[in-house]
Amino acid sequence: SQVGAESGWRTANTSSIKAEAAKRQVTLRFSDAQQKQENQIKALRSFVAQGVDVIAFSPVVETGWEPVLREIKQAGIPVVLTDRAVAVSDPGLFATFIGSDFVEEGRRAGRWLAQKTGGKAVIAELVGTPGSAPAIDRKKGFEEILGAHPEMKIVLSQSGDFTRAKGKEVMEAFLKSPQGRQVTALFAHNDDMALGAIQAIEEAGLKPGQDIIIVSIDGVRDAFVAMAAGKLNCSVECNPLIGPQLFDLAAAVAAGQPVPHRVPVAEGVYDQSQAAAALPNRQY
Amino acid sequence: MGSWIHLVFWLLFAAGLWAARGRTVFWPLLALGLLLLFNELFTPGFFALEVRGGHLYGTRIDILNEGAKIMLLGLGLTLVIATGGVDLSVGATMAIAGAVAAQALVAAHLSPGLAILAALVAAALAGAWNGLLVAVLRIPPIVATLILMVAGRGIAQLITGGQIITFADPVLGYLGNGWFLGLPFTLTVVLLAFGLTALLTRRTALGLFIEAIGESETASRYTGLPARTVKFFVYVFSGVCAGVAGLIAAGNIHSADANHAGLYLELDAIIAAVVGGTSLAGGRFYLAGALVGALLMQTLTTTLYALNVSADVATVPKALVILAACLLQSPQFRARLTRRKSPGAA
Amino acid sequence: MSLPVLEARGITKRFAGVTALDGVDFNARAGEVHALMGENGAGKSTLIKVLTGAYARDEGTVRVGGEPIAPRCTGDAEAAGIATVYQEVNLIPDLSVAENIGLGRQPLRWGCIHWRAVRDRARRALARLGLTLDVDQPLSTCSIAVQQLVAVARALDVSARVLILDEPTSSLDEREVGELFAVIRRLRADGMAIVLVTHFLDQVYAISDRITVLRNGRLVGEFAAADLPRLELVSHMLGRPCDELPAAGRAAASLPPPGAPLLAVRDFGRKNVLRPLDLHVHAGEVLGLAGLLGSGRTELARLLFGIDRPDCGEMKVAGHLTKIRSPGASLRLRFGFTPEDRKTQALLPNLSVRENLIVALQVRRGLWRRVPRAEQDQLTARFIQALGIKASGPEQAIKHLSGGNQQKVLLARWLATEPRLLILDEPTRGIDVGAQADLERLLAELRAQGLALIFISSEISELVRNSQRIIVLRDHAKVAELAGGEVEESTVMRAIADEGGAPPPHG
Amino acid sequence: MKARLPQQQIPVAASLAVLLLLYGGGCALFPHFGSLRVLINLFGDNAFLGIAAVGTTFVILSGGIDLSVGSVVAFTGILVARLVAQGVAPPAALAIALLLGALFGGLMGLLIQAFDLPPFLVTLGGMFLARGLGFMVHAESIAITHPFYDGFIAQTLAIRVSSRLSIPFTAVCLVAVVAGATALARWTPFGRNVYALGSNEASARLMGLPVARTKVGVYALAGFLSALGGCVATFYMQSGNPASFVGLELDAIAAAVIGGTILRGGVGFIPGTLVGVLILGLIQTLITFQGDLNTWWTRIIIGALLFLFILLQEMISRFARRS
Ligand SMILES: Nc1ncnc2c1ncn2[C@@H]1O[C@H](COP(=O)(O)OP(=O)(O)OP(=O)(O)O)[C@@H](O)[C@H]1O
Ligand SMILES: Nc1ncnc2c1ncn2[C@@H]1O[C@H](COP(=O)(O)OP(=O)(O)OP(=O)(O)O)[C@@H](O)[C@H]1O
Ligand SMILES: [Mg+2]
Ligand SMILES: [Mg+2]
Repeated sequence: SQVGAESGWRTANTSSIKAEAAKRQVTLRFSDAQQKQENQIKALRSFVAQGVDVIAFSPVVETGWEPVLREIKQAGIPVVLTDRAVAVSDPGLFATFIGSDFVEEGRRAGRWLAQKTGGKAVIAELVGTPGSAPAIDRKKGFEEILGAHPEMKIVLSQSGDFTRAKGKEVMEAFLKSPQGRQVTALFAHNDDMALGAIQAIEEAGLKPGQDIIIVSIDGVRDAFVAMAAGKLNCSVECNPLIGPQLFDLAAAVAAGQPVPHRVPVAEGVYDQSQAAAALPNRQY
Repeated sequence: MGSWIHLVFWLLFAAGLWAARGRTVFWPLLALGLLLLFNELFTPGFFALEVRGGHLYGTRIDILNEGAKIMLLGLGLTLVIATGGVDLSVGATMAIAGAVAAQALVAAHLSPGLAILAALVAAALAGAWNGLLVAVLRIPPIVATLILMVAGRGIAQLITGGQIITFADPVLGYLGNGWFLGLPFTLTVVLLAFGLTALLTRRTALGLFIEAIGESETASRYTGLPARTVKFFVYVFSGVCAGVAGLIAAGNIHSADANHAGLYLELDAIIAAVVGGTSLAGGRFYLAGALVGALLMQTLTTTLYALNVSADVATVPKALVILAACLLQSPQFRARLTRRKSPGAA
Repeated sequence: MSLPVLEARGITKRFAGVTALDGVDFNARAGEVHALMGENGAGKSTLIKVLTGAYARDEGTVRVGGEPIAPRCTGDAEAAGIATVYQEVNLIPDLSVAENIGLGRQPLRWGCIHWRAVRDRARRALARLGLTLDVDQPLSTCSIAVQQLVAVARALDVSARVLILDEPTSSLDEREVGELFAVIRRLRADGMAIVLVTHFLDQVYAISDRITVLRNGRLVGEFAAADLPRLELVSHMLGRPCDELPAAGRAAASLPPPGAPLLAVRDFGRKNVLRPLDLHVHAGEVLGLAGLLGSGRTELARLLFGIDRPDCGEMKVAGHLTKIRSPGASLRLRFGFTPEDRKTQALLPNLSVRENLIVALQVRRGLWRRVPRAEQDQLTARFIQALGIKASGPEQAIKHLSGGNQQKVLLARWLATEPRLLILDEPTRGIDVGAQADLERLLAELRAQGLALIFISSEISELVRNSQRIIVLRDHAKVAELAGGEVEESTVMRAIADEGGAPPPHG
Repeated sequence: MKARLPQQQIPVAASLAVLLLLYGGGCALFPHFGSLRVLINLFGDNAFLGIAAVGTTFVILSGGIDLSVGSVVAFTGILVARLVAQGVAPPAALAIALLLGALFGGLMGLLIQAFDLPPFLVTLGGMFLARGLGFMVHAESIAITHPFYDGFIAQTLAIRVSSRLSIPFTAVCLVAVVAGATALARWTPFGRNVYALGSNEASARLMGLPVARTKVGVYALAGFLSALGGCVATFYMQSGNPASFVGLELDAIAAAVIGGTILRGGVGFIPGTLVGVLILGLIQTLITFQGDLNTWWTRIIIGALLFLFILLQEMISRFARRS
């Protein structure tokens, strides 16, 4: 059960899983939750009714899975979480979790920025959709690093809803506020918002990437284009291509083999120096 | 130089209020004035206005630019609402228009003019679909347009393959981002659309027909009025307005984001139309009111960004402003206010 | 003279721009029927609404049984013992007949509505008016006349001291008026005070003991009915001496014009609605449609105007075979139609008198050729003047006009299109004597100008006065066609009443 | 003699026919579709929507509209979760939430009534307000871990069918609310006044009905039922999340309308709303059973099915009316 298709990232994630299923000739029952938890719960329960062998899903939010996971466990179906974790009292309710660590992504972005600016920055932050797990965790990780650098401060922080349009609109407003004029760095919770903000910065007559250092998360193709053009400074990768890993795990779980409870995904941090070289290889 | 600009701005605003006195548009305009006054007093940097790169630059300009989409949707919705209907699908239609234009440019390598045309045709078709359901099949508008609200975004995503399609076309970019006479080009688009709509409704009998249908469809039909045709047209019109808004949205960020373009904007546009004085029950409509209503909504959004109000709770002030704006319009409320103020005088 | 049960002193009511009532006194006494008279827009309905708390009064006092009351809603007035039937049916169309009678005072059993009791009570209330209907049918499926009776039944169902009836008879036929009056007489004998508004002078004199006349929101005077000659009453209402109204020029005397009829239908009908019939009407002729309630007159009019589609028969307009598929098509043929239920089928309530008046003309001109504003204003001014429409101005919302004046605007709506054929379904409903005479004069004038008219009315005398020919309908079928000397009240009545033995229709 | 308003019941009957048709179709197409579990899920999964939709139905019957439903459901959820997390006993927390919901609705009704404001705007304001208040209660989702939830509601109150299958308490709540609301609408003066108000407010006023009281009452009832929906949602997910249930109000309105309630007010039937909810739920179930749709095809198919439903309902209604 997938969250939705709210971004190119998510779409790449879906196609990776679907392609792998086709390659392995596994019957995949795919369900899209339109970003609503209640839809996802319905889908999970319907999977139980259909008597599937393994259930994999990317939870929309962390909480609220206790009853349905218990029901799935009762039905004897193993669960693999992808991409996002859940908060449950009994970790035995799911077999394993494969996916990125959003907090760590926030930390990486923070570390990179601290290094780039020598620990001195006036920061504007474009937050993701309020209440969403990546928005909460990325902020948490980033602020953790700032705690160690007293001269790095966030002076403006607003939600850009993970979209380009909102990212641009909010950045426009930022640039006109008194604090906004002193901003030297921008942290965006995803690339799309950063790409929107870049346009706003250019329209204000400033040079993105120079006057304002920009770091964001995801590593989508357009971000690499922007890095290659010198407008974006750094993108922390969040790898959606987990299809192969996921099906390895699912097969193991279904066969009853022991699996680690937490499987990380291989991810990197890219800046302008690597962008041009990496661009041709980006799949999403 | 700041201060004389303020003075001129407020003088103009006051003149506008004076001109609008006794008319329906007065009350939303007053609400807008109060909100702007609040900003003048409490929001630092809100009223700064300067010339940068050969055009005006400042928050008020942003409001005009970003508000263009709501104003355009508001125009279309005002007519729809006046017939007693509603169109929930305008946000999805925006996404379709943007997606069509982007793919026409990127995948089909069409010229920008053709891309724009294709997008508008797609939007008109979306509107025609709504019109068909409402006017011909007589499905209640809220449900009829809900269908396209859900499916339309899917269609837009189908067109873009779920990806954000980025393009570099200068014409479309100009539409969303360009400057004309020192002001955002979107403002020109809005004024053109407004002028055309006003001309169309007030210089022909369309306005009367729409209001008659909204007042009583039965009575209109008994008078021989082509109620279905008018209703159909109104939805097509709303679709086209949404199409233009969708092109602006895509042009503004040089990309088509099928998943987010115009998301929840239908609500803002409905609020704009209703705050502007048009009743959801149908009947009398106020185009200028819708524009003012849209500006009110956009000013509010921008104010909240500027005040750095956390997005989680930003809906609370939004709620309060909406309630205040509709209270201001309520004769009962105004009567109560004046009664309380002047017991001695009366 | 008994003491007044209801006593109103110095009632003043102002609306934005109009003083609808100006220091009016009014009394209703136990055991009397008190008629409230006045032209359209004189303030009768407003006075009633003030008495019952539907409007808040600006000045004045109201006492019931000596106690001052200040009803803030109609429920308060009902509790004080005032039961009211308002002008225009004010009931709930989507609910059943039984429920409309019982609403707000349903008998409960175990905390739940006792539906059987509700229905029984409704049946009993209707039976008092000599009416038996299926009380479970939604009110909206009843004809406007039945709805009016249901409203009366609802008012009779409360044990009140004062019963107010605002034009309860405007769409009733003679038999029903008779039933209603019998009930009123019984109530009067029981000591109830009854206030009656009607524009039918015959009815006023048939039943009232006392008459109060209003003119332009002012009290003209209170009179004992026996001491007030008809002519004097009318001149009080109009505020000028007058000749006997209506000017009874018998229309039937003139011969039908020769040549092809403007409209002729043959075997024209619709399943379950109207048995196939033949009908024709010439230019310069008034064709009357007579029949009891629900006899199918309205259905016939709707079919002729293209609101409903016939499923058999053919139609010829000026000799040419034509198919009318919609009101729009009829309009292009220069037909016009004023429906009987003006509230839901004709009014555009929030639009101005001007807009209501020119809308049909505009439809005829089409979307692109907007009637210029100057022409609109001029037309409006002309008809306000010609029909004596009382409004604060052409821009007043039509919903704020009195019922009779609304009707005049709706008539003007069609006259403005200069029609060839006008179908009038109960056009005199709620129109005052003066206006009724004006209307009849107008009809005669229009006819002289070569207009063809189809005229539906429940008032047979009116029908006879104005029609050259009369078609009588019963049970959704044509049962008689009367022309020339046959156009007589007695003949019409006999044709309506005749069981089966009616002469075969010729046409 | 039995009560019957056949004309007005036709749309409901048509919806029911379409529902059965679709259910039959699903059973024929997919294995397991006809299983009892799917049927139980249909009720249990859509309970909160159904309960909220009943409230919406009342408001629509009264001639108004309520857009605050989704936000109030979310607000209730996060409030209950927060209260429980702070040590308030769950029954008390639920009671507080229900009270607040009724109060919130009543307040909106009061504004609508006293100042004659458009319900659309007032409840839209309510929607924004409740959403923001939810985030103020707590900005992130909170899990509810309490024996009352884990044991009492999830285990004790559920009706066991077999060792692996039980009817959840949420489904029971849904059925109970629909039954209660049907009675309220049909058998009490309040219910009838709601119909009268929606059919013709001016007439209702002249008939001496308590218009003001009924109007405020209807919104209070809707607020209460939204809050109840929120409580049931916490049973369902054992958590509260201020960001959840966006757009639920539209589903509720759609359910009511599909169930035969007419948007201008005055005509409708509460069990029809249940049918509407089940139809919406069935569409989703069908899509999960199909199991190979991506986001956009999911959306397009939901739209198409919705359209098909409405069209079928229209056609059946027209056909029934003619014969
Ligand atoms: N709500 C209102 N707002 C403004 N004016 C009103 C309103 N109601 C009535 N009037 C005006 O008050 C005057 C009296 O109207 P009213 O309805 O009492 O007349 P009436 O005597 O009942 O006439 P009719 O015989 O035609 O029913 C009219 O001029 C009318 O235009
Ligand atoms: N627009 C309409 N829609 C549905 N039913 C209607 C409509 N108009 C009339 N009817 C119904 O048709 C039936 C026949 O009544 P109709 O109005 O034709 O009789 P009528 O001879 O005109 O008598 P009257 O008008 O005095 O009641 C009535 O029950 C009426 O309710
Ligand atoms: Mg009157
Ligand atoms: Mg009739």
